[in-house]
Amino acid sequence: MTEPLLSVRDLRVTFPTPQGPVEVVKGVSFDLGQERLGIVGESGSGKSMTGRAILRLIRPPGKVTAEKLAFQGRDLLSLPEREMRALRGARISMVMQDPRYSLNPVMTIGRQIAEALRVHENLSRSATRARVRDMLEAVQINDPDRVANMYPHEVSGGMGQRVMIAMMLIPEPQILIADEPTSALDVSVQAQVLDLIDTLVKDKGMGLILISHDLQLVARYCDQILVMNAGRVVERCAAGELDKATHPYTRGLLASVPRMNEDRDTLPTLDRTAWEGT
Amino acid sequence: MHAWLISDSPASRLQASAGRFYRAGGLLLRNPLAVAGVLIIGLLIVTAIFAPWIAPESPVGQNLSNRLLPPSADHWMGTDELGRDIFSRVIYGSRITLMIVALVAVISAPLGLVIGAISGYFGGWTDRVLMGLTDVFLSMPKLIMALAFVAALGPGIENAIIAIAITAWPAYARIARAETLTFRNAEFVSATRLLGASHLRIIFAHVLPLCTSSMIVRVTLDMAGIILTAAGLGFLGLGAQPPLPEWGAMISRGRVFILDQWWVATMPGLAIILVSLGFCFLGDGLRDVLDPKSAGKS
Amino acid sequence: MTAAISLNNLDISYSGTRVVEGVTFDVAEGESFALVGESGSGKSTVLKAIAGLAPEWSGEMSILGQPRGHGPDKDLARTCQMVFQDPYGSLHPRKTVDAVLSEPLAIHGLGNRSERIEKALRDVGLDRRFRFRYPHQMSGGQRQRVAIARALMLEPKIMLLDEPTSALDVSVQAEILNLLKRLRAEQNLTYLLVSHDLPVVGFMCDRVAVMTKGRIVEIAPVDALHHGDFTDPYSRQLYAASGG
Amino acid sequence: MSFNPDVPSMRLARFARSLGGFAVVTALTFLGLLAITFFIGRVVPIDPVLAVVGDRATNAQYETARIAMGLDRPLIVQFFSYVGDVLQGDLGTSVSTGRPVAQDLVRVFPATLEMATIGIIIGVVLGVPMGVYAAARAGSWSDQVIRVLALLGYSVPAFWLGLVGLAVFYAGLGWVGGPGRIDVFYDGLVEPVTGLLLVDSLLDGQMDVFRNAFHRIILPATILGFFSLAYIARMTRSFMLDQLSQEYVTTARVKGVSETRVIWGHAFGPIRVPLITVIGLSYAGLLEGSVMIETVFSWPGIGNYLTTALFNADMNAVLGATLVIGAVFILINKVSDVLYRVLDPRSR
Amino acid sequence: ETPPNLLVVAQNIDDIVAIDPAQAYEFTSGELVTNIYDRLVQYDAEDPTVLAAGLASDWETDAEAKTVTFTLRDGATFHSGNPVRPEDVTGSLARVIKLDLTPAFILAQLGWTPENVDEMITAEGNTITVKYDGDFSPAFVLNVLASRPASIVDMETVMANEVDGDMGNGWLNENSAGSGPFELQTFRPAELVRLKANPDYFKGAPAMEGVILQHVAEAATQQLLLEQGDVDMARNLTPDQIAGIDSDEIKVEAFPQAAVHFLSFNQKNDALTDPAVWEAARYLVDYSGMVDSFLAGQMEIHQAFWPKGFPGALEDTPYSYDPEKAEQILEEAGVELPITVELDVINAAPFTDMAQSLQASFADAGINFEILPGTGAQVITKYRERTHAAMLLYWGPDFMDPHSNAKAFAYNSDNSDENYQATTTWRNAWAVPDELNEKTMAALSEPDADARLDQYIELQQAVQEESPIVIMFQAAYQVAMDDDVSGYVNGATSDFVFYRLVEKD
Ligand SMILES: Nc1ncnc2c1ncn2[C@@H]1O[C@H](COP(=O)(O)OP(=O)(O)OP(=O)(O)O)[C@@H](O)[C@H]1O
Ligand SMILES: Nc1ncnc2c1ncn2[C@@H]1O[C@H](COP(=O)(O)OP(=O)(O)OP(=O)(O)O)[C@@H](O)[C@H]1O
Ligand SMILES: [Mg+2]
Ligand SMILES: [Mg+2]
Repeated sequence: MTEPLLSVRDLRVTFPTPQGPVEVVKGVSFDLGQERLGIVGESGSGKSMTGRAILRLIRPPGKVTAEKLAFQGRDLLSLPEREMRALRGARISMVMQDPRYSLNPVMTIGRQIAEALRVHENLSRSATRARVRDMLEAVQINDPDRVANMYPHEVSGGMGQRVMIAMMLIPEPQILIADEPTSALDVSVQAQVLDLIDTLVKDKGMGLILISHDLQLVARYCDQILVMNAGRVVERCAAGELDKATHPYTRGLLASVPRMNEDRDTLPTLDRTAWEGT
Repeated sequence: MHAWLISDSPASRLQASAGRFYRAGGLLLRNPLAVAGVLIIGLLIVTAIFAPWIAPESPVGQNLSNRLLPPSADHWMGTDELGRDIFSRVIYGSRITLMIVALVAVISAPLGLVIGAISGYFGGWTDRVLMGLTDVFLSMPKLIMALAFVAALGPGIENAIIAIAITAWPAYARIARAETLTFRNAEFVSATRLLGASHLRIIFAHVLPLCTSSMIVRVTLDMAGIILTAAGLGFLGLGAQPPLPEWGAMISRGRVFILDQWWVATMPGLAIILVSLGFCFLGDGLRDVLDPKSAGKS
Repeated sequence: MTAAISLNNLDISYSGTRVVEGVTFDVAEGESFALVGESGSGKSTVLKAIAGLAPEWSGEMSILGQPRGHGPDKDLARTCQMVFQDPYGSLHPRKTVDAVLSEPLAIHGLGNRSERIEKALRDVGLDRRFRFRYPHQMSGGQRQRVAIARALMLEPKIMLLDEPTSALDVSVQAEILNLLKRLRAEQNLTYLLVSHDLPVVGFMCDRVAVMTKGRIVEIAPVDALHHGDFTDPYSRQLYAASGG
Repeated sequence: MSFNPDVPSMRLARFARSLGGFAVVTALTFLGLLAITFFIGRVVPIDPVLAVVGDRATNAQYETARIAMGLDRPLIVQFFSYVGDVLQGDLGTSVSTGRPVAQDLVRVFPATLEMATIGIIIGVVLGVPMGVYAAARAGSWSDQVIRVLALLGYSVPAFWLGLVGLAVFYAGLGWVGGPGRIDVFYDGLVEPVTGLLLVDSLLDGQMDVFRNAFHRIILPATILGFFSLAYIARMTRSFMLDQLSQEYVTTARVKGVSETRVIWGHAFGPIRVPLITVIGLSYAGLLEGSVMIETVFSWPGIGNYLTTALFNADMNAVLGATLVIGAVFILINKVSDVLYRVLDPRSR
Repeated sequence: ETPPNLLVVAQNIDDIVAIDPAQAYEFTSGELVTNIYDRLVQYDAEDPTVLAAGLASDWETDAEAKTVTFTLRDGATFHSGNPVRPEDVTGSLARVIKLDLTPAFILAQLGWTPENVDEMITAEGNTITVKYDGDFSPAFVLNVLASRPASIVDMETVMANEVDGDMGNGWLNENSAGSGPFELQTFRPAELVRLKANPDYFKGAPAMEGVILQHVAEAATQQLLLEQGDVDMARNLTPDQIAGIDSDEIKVEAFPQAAVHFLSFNQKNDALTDPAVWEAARYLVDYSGMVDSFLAGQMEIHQAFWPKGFPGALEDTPYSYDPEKAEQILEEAGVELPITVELDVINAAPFTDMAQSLQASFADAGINFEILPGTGAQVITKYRERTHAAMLLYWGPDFMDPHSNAKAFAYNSDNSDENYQATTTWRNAWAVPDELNEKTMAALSEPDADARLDQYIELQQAVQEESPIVIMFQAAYQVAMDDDVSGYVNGATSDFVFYRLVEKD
């Protein structure tokens, strides 16, 4: 691995609250090359905030600080907003968590995807349309022309997620942050979509950050895994070695998932006193 | 005390609700406009309570030889066409304004709230009938309707207030209905019904409390309009009976002097603007604090 | 022994559109019965109909031998309660836990409120200090415990559970599932559980009914999950997709 | 995802049904409107006969007039005979102007319409960008200035502002024309076609008249505009704040879209719908006629007409004007409904 | 700036209901009728206190035969170009009686009814003979014939526009058909009246080519318009505004008016029936306080029912503000105090101010007024029904004869509820003593002019001394106008407002 695409050191995100400032990301560090990094952790552990902080999407009064936050050696935190905009989408893009709220309700899906393309590339109308169409097909949407003319409320949650992915992949970014990209998909479509992303990583050398709380899924699709809890990375390991994880939190998470052929009488639960949690 | 109030595991109902108010109050006080609003309304209330001690003269005492004097050390806001001290009248007028505000808030907000909640909760024909009625009231010009009611009920500030209250409820009913619709199918309503609760209980104990915060916001914002409607009635010569120092009536009477004795109409006008602004500020602040949708935004 | 819940040829519609057709099953007293199936197949609808929240139904329905009427009623409340899917939506946002839990007592005129509430909180494993908190001061798992406590206030025999853990993440899900299991053992409750998560069903239930498109296609003992011996093609498909 | 392609005939049937329903609801609303107005009018302690016969008429004259006005009949009969007349297009005769109400309304309503329209245009053209700007810079000093300005619009008594405006801009600076719709010596130069002086004078090519009328309408319309601006800017700001905190706005930013486009191209889209309601309500409010502005500016509009009529218990005029205002209200509501459908794909 | 040949007047004209002389009964419509129509005899612009020749060049009265014979002027024409014929005169007068609209009662006093009117008024050649029925002083009869409803309309034009037997009433309310100095060009209610000069007027064409009455309700707005020079004349300024005018280009002219302002007590209210209360009230009005302040220039102290400046007026003002005396009167009579009653008042300046002043001064003696402001129509409605307690109002004569007011203030022969009368006495339920009633009727028929006036003085004294009516003021009318306007004539009532002689230089 040469110079990493993205390098994060001691990333912190703080929100002021009536009870004083609250750190929701407490010093996260990692490097991302042309590889697949998974971030897992329970709800509220700061996964999404980490992703957003990288793109500088934390809105005031939230504050982001980091010892280092560099994309291909360029410091993202000090970049002027205009250059940051050029970077967003084209170089780093992010699949947002909830497609129901993350798509503009009064714009057709086609236009929203086309916009992502048009912001960064100057293409003719027909070329744009063709690209949009191809992209929709690539994310397993059967009737791309029809779907392109639909509004977000007309598509199901699963379709919305695929549209979101299409929109973020169309400018061919170098890094894709995917925040729970497949939670609304049924099992078979989920596999196809993740395979598509996988291909892009392999062929185009894209870096991927896959955020999820589904441990099995992350283990299957990633190279490296970060386990987050309460804003901290509590464990990092190679994907294959997830079942050898040592941190009690990780072990607890793994154990508390019921199995199909369940024979335990009670499920083991996390003993939150074992580490300082919320 | 502070710790007791902000505790996130209160030990009693009292502490829980005190804490809620404390937190909301704290948020409110961190909002500069809201603070301005609170101060102005506080001033209004204090003025109204202590009017006899603040006002240098009687609000009705005439002195025809002191007519239309400009503001001076003796008469801070000058005197009016009957030689009365405008400052004293404005001070006493705060009582009437406060009464208008309080009574309208007590009459029309609850009326609108209940009608809207019933309409939204039951839906169907109840909704259609009640909303039809609301629409009818809504599509009548407000001031005209108030005028008609005042004319029908007879002059007098109480009747004017009732008239204004009657014109003000439809807007609240609309809001309450819209809000009720958003959670009439909420699971907590279903859950309560499963516990065997009656419709009335659900409406009054569950639905109404949820509408109140946006209603309070709306009512405070509308207060400006209500004060102005009252002033409008005064402008048209209805509403308060002379010599009551009602601000609208004062402006109305002063308007013929506006070119030569500007203070007669302007001083009560400024009082109206100040108090209206106070309510607007407070309402805006409350919206920031209470309205969950916009919470956290300035 | 009479069945706790007995449905016979139940059809349910929403404003004229029929969404559930010919559902028939019995749940024995003390049994834990699961309804699984794809999204939109009518699982929740069946529960709602039993609870009286979906009044447009025809067929026969009885609870502990008593035929059901069409609306929610006070008597039913004492025998049968429901826990909803969304812990965020099922608690009134402006009421403390204490207020939520005392409401059923007030409706039914039961005394000893304070003790009962404390006991309920203990039962669902919530500390006393939660008693005067508002929902927004609690996590999803804690809220779901409150919802369960509310359902238990009237000491019902039957609990209708509509995806009680699907909005929670795995670590919390485990806690709630354990809790439900424990309560059932302690209070000899009958469960009718809706879920689309087969492993959860495997952990919780004795029998499982598979629904698709408003119909029950198969009722099987829970062992079927261990071996995957379903007969209906849809059930097999569901089993396969769930990684079985 | 299933689609239910509308069969044309079905769509037509649905349309007809919705139209029928609309007609019934509208008719009932009107009836309610009339009934309430009518009965209020009848309990008002003002004797409508007096306006006709004057205060010194003899008893015989008084009785004759009362019977001629139909006031001897039971209230309910009076009401239904009134409704019957209205259905035949007869709004009756105003006792305070002595003319047919319909003719009066044709005269006074355009005056209000003209002023209200310019007012709302000012309110929208300035208020919407102000609200959007304030929301985009929430918390900044410009936001605070806009907020306070908007709140002032809620708080200033209209008649006071009107008089001060006249004193400053007309008498003091001479920037605008005085009260009234037009200089009296331009009066009658253009043939009323629409009743809107600005339009009529343009149609007629009389630029002098147009300029004069414009000079006179601009101040009252601006004051009305200020009030609607206040409301519109406030609501725009708050809608916009809602939208700007939505996830899809972040999505747009993730795509690298410029801030201007994020605001106008994305966040503004969904607020058009509620904004239309706000603007519609505000416009309807202006079309009721502001009695106070109309009085101060000697504007022969419907607000003034209605008030005068009410003061004389001139029920035909009151009912007629209420009908017009109610119709405007319903019309505007309907138009915003239609715009809703056009602008918000979710409501189609 | 206004054009030199056009007079622009800012005025509140929203009182106009009808402008047909047979129906017109409002102040502003009276002005219009005066300027558009002529009567046989009329009070005219040159001197509005003198009865002058109108369309009749000559007339003779015969008290014995109860007739007046008029000779019609030669060469007078209507605006339409039609000559003024004797048929127009008889037709116009008969029309008023037959239509029987409000002002008809003025003419009907002469004993005319729809049945007999065609016999009572007859034409022969160039003369018109008018008969009347009743013991009337000829002066009274002529005054009646000079009143507003006696205006002569162009019967040919009017009847051509008859609709449903309305004798052209509908048409005449939107158009004019007169012979006067001006012709109605435009009338838009509560907006504008435009009059066009009649170049062929028999007394000579008016100097102005036209007069425009622009409706401006706000007094402050009127002032602005006048100061800007956008109108030549402002008709409704308040005394304080007038006092504040300091421009050289604006002058103010004052015209005494016939209207008297009074405070009256409804005798149906028990607390107000004691004559001691009536008398005390006369000492509780701060006459000079008001007249020297907010009424300055707008009213004069006047305490009798017939306005001064007119023959027969009683000009004594024996009462002044004297609260001690009032208290003494009340005490001596043993009146139970305090008295608290409602005082109805029209909610406009200066009435509310007057009411507040009365409220303050009466309160000292233990008579408390609760002021009930209302619209004019509201107040009158209550007054008609006799449900008020105290009333602050004014009265203007219907026509310029003392009887018009004597009947209103000193005559009430039947105080029963059924016998509705539009008089101040009946409306306040004051049963006038028989002696006074008889005196009123005697004065009406007194043929000797001077003796007649003396009788009216006596009547006024009686009412001044003992009646539940406290007459306080006589109105004056102040008109502010551009300095270069001259020749505006404003007589004692709105029937005597003349634009004919106005000039601008
Ligand atoms: N505006 C804010 N102010 C204060 N705290 C916030 C704000 N936004 C988010 N947080 C807190 O930040 C923490 C991390 O949130 P984040 O969205 O990153 O969680 P997550 O790991 O993505 O969870 P999930 O799996 O539910 O998406 C949460 O505890 C949340 O409550
Ligand atoms: N209130 C309602 N009005 C009309 N149709 C409804 C209503 N609620 C549900 N439906 C429809 O009834 C069908 C069954 O819905 P139901 O909620 O029972 O499904 P479910 O099996 O619980 O699905 P999920 O797993 O998504 O909760 C669906 O097609 C749904 O669209
Ligand atoms: Mg997240
Ligand atoms: Mg469901």
